[in-house]
Amino acid sequence: MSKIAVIGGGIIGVATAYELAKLGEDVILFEKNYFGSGSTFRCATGIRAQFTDGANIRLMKYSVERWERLEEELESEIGFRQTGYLFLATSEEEVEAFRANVRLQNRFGVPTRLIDMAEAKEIVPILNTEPFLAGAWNPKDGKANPFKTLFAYLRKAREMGVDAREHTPVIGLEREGDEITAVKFGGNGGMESIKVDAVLNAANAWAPLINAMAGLRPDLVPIIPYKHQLVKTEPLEGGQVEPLVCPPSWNDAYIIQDGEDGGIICGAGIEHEAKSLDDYEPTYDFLRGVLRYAVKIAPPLRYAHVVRQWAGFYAKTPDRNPAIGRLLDNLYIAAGFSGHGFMMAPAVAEAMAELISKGRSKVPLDWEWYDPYRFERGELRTGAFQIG
Amino acid sequence: MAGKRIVCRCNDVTAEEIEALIDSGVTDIEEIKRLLRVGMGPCQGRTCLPIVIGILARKTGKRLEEIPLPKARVPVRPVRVEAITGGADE
Amino acid sequence: MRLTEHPLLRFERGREVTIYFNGRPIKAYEGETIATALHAAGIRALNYSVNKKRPRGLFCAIGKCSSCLMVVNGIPNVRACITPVEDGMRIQPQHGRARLPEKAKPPEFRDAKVVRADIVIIGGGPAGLMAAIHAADAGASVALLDENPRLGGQLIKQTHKFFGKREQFAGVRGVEIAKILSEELRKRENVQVFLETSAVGIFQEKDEKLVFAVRKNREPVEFRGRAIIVATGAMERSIPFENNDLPGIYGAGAIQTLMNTYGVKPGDRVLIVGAGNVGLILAYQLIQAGVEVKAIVEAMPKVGGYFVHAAKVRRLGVPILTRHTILRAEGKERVERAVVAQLDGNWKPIPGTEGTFEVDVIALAVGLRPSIELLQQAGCGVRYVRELGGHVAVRDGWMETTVRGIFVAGDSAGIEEATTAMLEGKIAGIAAALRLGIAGEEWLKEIEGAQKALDEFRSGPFGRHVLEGIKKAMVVGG
Amino acid sequence: MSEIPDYLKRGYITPGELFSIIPKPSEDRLRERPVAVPECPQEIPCAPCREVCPTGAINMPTPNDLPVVDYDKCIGCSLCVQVCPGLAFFMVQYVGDRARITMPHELLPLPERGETVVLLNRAGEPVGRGKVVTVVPREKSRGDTPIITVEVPMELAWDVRAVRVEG
Repeated sequence: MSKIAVIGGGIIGVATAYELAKLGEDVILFEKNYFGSGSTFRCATGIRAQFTDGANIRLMKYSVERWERLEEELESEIGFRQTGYLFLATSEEEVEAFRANVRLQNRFGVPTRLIDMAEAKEIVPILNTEPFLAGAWNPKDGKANPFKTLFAYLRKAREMGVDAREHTPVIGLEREGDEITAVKFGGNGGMESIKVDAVLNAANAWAPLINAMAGLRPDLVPIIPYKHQLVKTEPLEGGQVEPLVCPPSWNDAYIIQDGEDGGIICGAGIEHEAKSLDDYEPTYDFLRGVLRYAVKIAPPLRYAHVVRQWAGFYAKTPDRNPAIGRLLDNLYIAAGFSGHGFMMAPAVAEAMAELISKGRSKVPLDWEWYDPYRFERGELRTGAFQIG
Repeated sequence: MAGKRIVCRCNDVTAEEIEALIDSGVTDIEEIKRLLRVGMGPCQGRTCLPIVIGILARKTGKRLEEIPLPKARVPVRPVRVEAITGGADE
Repeated sequence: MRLTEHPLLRFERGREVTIYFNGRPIKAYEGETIATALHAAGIRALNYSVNKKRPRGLFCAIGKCSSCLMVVNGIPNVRACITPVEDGMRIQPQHGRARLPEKAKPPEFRDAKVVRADIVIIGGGPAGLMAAIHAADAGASVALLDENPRLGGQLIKQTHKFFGKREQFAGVRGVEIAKILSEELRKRENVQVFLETSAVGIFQEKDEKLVFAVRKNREPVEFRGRAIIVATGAMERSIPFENNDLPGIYGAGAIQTLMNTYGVKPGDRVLIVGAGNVGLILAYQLIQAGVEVKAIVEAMPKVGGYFVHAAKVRRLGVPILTRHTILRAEGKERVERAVVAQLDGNWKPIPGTEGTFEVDVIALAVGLRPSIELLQQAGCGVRYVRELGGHVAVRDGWMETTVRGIFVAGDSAGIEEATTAMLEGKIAGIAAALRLGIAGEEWLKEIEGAQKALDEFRSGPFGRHVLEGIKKAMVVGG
Repeated sequence: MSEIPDYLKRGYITPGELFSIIPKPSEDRLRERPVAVPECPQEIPCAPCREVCPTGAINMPTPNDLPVVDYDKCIGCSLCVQVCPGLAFFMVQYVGDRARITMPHELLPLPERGETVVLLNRAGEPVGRGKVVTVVPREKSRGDTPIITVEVPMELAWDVRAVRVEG
């Protein structure tokens, strides 16, 4: 049994801590704020396998299969529902591109298909069919409750002995050669240190700071926090916008009904580089902008009341694919999820735990594709489509 | 009707439910808020959050000063979408 | 239920219209809200809650608590307490979460109206009005916005005469002070007033401060200025007791709105919870409106408000039960009775002391807390200060918060009185004009004068308590 | 806790408590002409009574001090009863075997001169009946508060502080 430190109490860190405990490891988990406070609790809840490259499609197909069994495994209700993702095309060229994506996804066993607007209207009763030509529809995509999911993982992890600490920032790493030997952390007024056998950097937007503590260049894994904002309406009855609905050509705007309270979450690619790692200030341009897209997608939304606008980070890498793998002999990273951490968590956590514990994993995760050293080598992947 | 001490009207959360969650070890106001959805309904926490903070202080022995007030967000009151986009019918 | 005569107030009602509740025609008057008209017709349950399907009614009457959501003309989640009636309106109780209407066209987007001023003042109560008057006199252009159809804030519901000195309107009724200040304001040409306009967010855009607001929940308005004064007043607290959500349990302010703004009796027999000034004044106002007040219960061992307010209602026969609390409300779709009990030294109800009051209204007057949402949203530092009623913005002697150019005044800076709100408003208004370099140095004297008046007002035992709080809320010190 | 005066526990003050705080006017003075008696035992920031008094009979160094009436200077004009925001001023006069109490009355209906009304003590209990001898309606009141004077049996002079009009 090894002592493994997981840094970052978001969904990736918590889920990996759980998976490591399942493999019999002795895990200590550090979160500088409260669990989920970084990106997880600010996400748009969506889960999809409709990506445009093989690596992400394969990973997400596996992840969705894990999601399907997660409630049972964690013995908690997590609000996972396969309500689908519906992408909408506004031009013939886009319909063609959708067609190609559908073929690619089908090849990996993802049941996406092209649908006409009559069918789309049945799926989304308040949809404005007029501007759109066709939809790419995968009924297996879906959503889950980030709060309940994170706490379900956390509860199980703790039951299995994980020492999960919130409000406990990591303030230093001790390194000898290519090995991290100890983690220094703050807490109730003092500094403590603990000897470790391995460390996982699951700090997402904060990951470069952790890498720097390990003596690595912060831009070795270049992760830049972008404010991704959301606006949510007050609770509504379900069944009006159950899937995530997105016309990508409208600045990646999307709407999705919260599986919990039925409030409609509205997002768009109106992004701003965060001024700092605590810059969660929502912006006025987003508020006006996103709602103009949203009411064009679903006009009855004009009568809904907005109750909340908030920002979270898309911790973006240059190719918007995460960095997953080994950085030093016993320092690992799973960060830079560029908006996909929540949906990928079940698969990535399992793969990462197996890598740390056994040196290899049976999860269909393309290690080379997500290699954290690819940026240094200048090998960028084709940008992953980034709708949450 | 069975007696209920309602703290959050929007999501029908009772004082008993909040106390039970705190007893189960969840003592961060942000976590309580999200797990029970108190303060996340259309009233935006106006009525309930001070009560939750009071219960939390009493159960954990903390002073009220020590419990941070969850952030208020835009819009500070519920607003029609069309009042933001402009173009509502007169 | 409608009041036709009142010892102090006169009600001018608008044109008679008809609205339909579940298809049933109900008489209403233009200018009143849906909730008011339904209340006057004896309707208490306005919706049924999302999970537990509990009946809910009016509670805050100012559009904040979301207890009165109804379906109006097919559109859900309409706040009946702030939505004015229109002839022919079709109104239904909402059952839990509702659906949007399926058919609608996207709106024809129109850009927000832009209003520019040196100083944007949010809130037209005593603090905001005084801030506007003095900022304008100091030479600043001012835009003042308020959610309500009338200026004056809570003053327009206050029929009692205010304390203090005569130069601070002592001996004048709140309703009259509201009129005097509004008239003063309207004399000033460099002030623009926007009613029925709610500020929904503050954004910093380069050197400009943007207050994004909506008018009548329909029209966006951008107020662009260099300084902002937040004078948004207070919100009522609630307390948990069994069935505290039954229709007929109202915040004290809601009852004042029904009774003093719209001339509708809240019910026939009332139990008041809380013997602070709000509870005591409410009791007196209820008696003036011809409503029977069965008792006032107060958990503290003494009357929390001014003794003279207590004496006024006591001699009209209202018992004040100190060291008592409400245990539960009872009733099916509305309050039918209230059960109270005596408290021991540890605030625990003493078994066997329960007593029942047959009432149709329970009024909660358990305290106010500052409305700081906008300040908090704008990034101003806040602290919990018990003496000021809850979380307040950290500020300096000029009422400037930790965000430069954002000032605070009145109850939103700490629960106190209209008199102090007016003085703080004056300070904030002048200070903002000074900070912007608009007012000359001669205005410093005016600030000092107002500070001196505040010190004098706060030199008694009530004020000393507040002063303790203000020390904690100051930028330096805390 | 022991410092809480009883009047704050029950919401009204007894004559005994009141006259431990302010002096009681002498019987001679009470028979001479009406005299203002403030029932204002708590330091609150309020000064209109002092500001309105034409003879400077109300002693109150700062607005937070208690009003103390110099009964010799008081001319019995009732302006303080009219303006007091707390409705805490009363006037008392002894006339023969009766006492006349002047008090604010901000309720409907306003009794008419000569009307018999139910007399209420400070706890709101009916203690007898008395006749209204003067009425100053709101329009004529300096303080926007109607005031009335009722004649009560002498033994109720220090009890009656409100009336109920039975109409």
